[in-house]
Amino acid sequence: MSTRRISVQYYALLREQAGCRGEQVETAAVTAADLYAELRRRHPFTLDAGMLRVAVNAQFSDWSRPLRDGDAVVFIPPVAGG
Amino acid sequence: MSTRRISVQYYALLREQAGCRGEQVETAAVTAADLYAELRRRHPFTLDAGMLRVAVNAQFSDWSRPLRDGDAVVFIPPVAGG
Amino acid sequence: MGTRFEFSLTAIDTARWRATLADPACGGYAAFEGWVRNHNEGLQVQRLEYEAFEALAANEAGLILAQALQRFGVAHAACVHRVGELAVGEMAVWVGVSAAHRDEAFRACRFIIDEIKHRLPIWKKEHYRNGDSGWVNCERCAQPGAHQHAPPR
Amino acid sequence: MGTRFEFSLTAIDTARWRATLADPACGGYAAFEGWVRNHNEGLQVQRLEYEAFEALAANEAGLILAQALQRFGVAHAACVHRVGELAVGEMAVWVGVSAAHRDEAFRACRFIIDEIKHRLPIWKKEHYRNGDSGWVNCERCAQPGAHQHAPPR
Repeated sequence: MSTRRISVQYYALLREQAGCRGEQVETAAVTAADLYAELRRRHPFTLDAGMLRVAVNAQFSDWSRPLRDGDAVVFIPPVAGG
Repeated sequence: MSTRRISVQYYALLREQAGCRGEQVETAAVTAADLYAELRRRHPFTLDAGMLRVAVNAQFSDWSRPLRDGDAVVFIPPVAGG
Repeated sequence: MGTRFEFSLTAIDTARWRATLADPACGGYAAFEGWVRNHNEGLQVQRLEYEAFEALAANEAGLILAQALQRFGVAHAACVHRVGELAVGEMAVWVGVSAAHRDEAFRACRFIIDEIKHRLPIWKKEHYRNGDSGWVNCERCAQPGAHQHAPPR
Repeated sequence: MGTRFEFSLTAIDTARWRATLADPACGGYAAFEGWVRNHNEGLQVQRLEYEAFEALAANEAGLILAQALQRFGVAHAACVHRVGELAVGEMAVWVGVSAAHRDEAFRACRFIIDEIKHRLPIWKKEHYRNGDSGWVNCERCAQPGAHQHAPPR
């Protein structure tokens, strides 16, 4: 099974629950949705994917978009600016 | 015919057309409407009463309210604050 | 909870006025400033003069601000209006409102400036680049056919 | 015509930001400030932290400001948002808009702050007087039955 190297950054509650600001992961996950499911097995994330948005390479993205080697992924908890 | 002593103040266009900031008038005018009609015979006021509002003793007033001796009257051209 | 209105003969110090609205229970602050534009109804404006019947205007402004507090439930509202000579770019009027939430702050601020413009006995004489001048809403607008803007005849 | 967005780690200098919107063709200026309130959903707030995914937030803010110019025909629009630690009473966000007339200035200003709050990846952690803390919209609001506000488990 082919894998890809993805950089993941964490913010806010996800950062606290991951215990780090980001990590490089070697993953077989095809989509961002797969990747979040995989990361939840390693980190105690309380937020369901349905509550998050996802950004790939600093652009909002679809959860089902195929990930490519070298992509930068950010999972976005409910926002509260302003 | 009884007369009353009224103090009139002029602002903006009416001040320029009257040539003064105000005057004391001894008048037989019963209402503010009568008074403006009388003053128009002495000053080249271009504004019809229908374009003005009137204040008596620093309160917006009715044109038909009877004037009393000592009242302070201001005729109010169309406003343009802000 | 409070309201305040003043006329000013000099430039409006917005920082000082804003400070009068500070309140740790407020999460939203909305402000409006009216600036002297360089044009109006197709004419080039050079400067203008504001004149007010101050006693009546201050009473009326007090009513407007109190109405804003009551109607929109905002905490504080204030307004200051210039009188005298103003150059293009200068601030003619400032309105500020603070409230628990932004929705009521915006709505109250808009209400106040609309009512101020509509109800206060304040007059504006525009001086144009072509040398003419005129009292806004008296000379040109009152005679839509004529659109005269010469000095009073 | 222009737009500008920035994050700031220090107190927002509104006079400097307002100056970037000055324009002799503009007669109306509307501004909004979000202040840190001492209470939220029944809890006493002591201070808070803002954290942002700055690259994406700045892109998205640029789109929002450009949309405001196009949709409302305003001349200039700007926004600055604090990140880091803020105390009660501090300004968390500032939005300013200048336009020929007040109607479009108000509407654009309201549009911008609504979209900023809705679309920008910025997060707020509230620290309460009772010692608890929580990420707004993540911990308490996501669990309306539980209304938990303990530190992350």
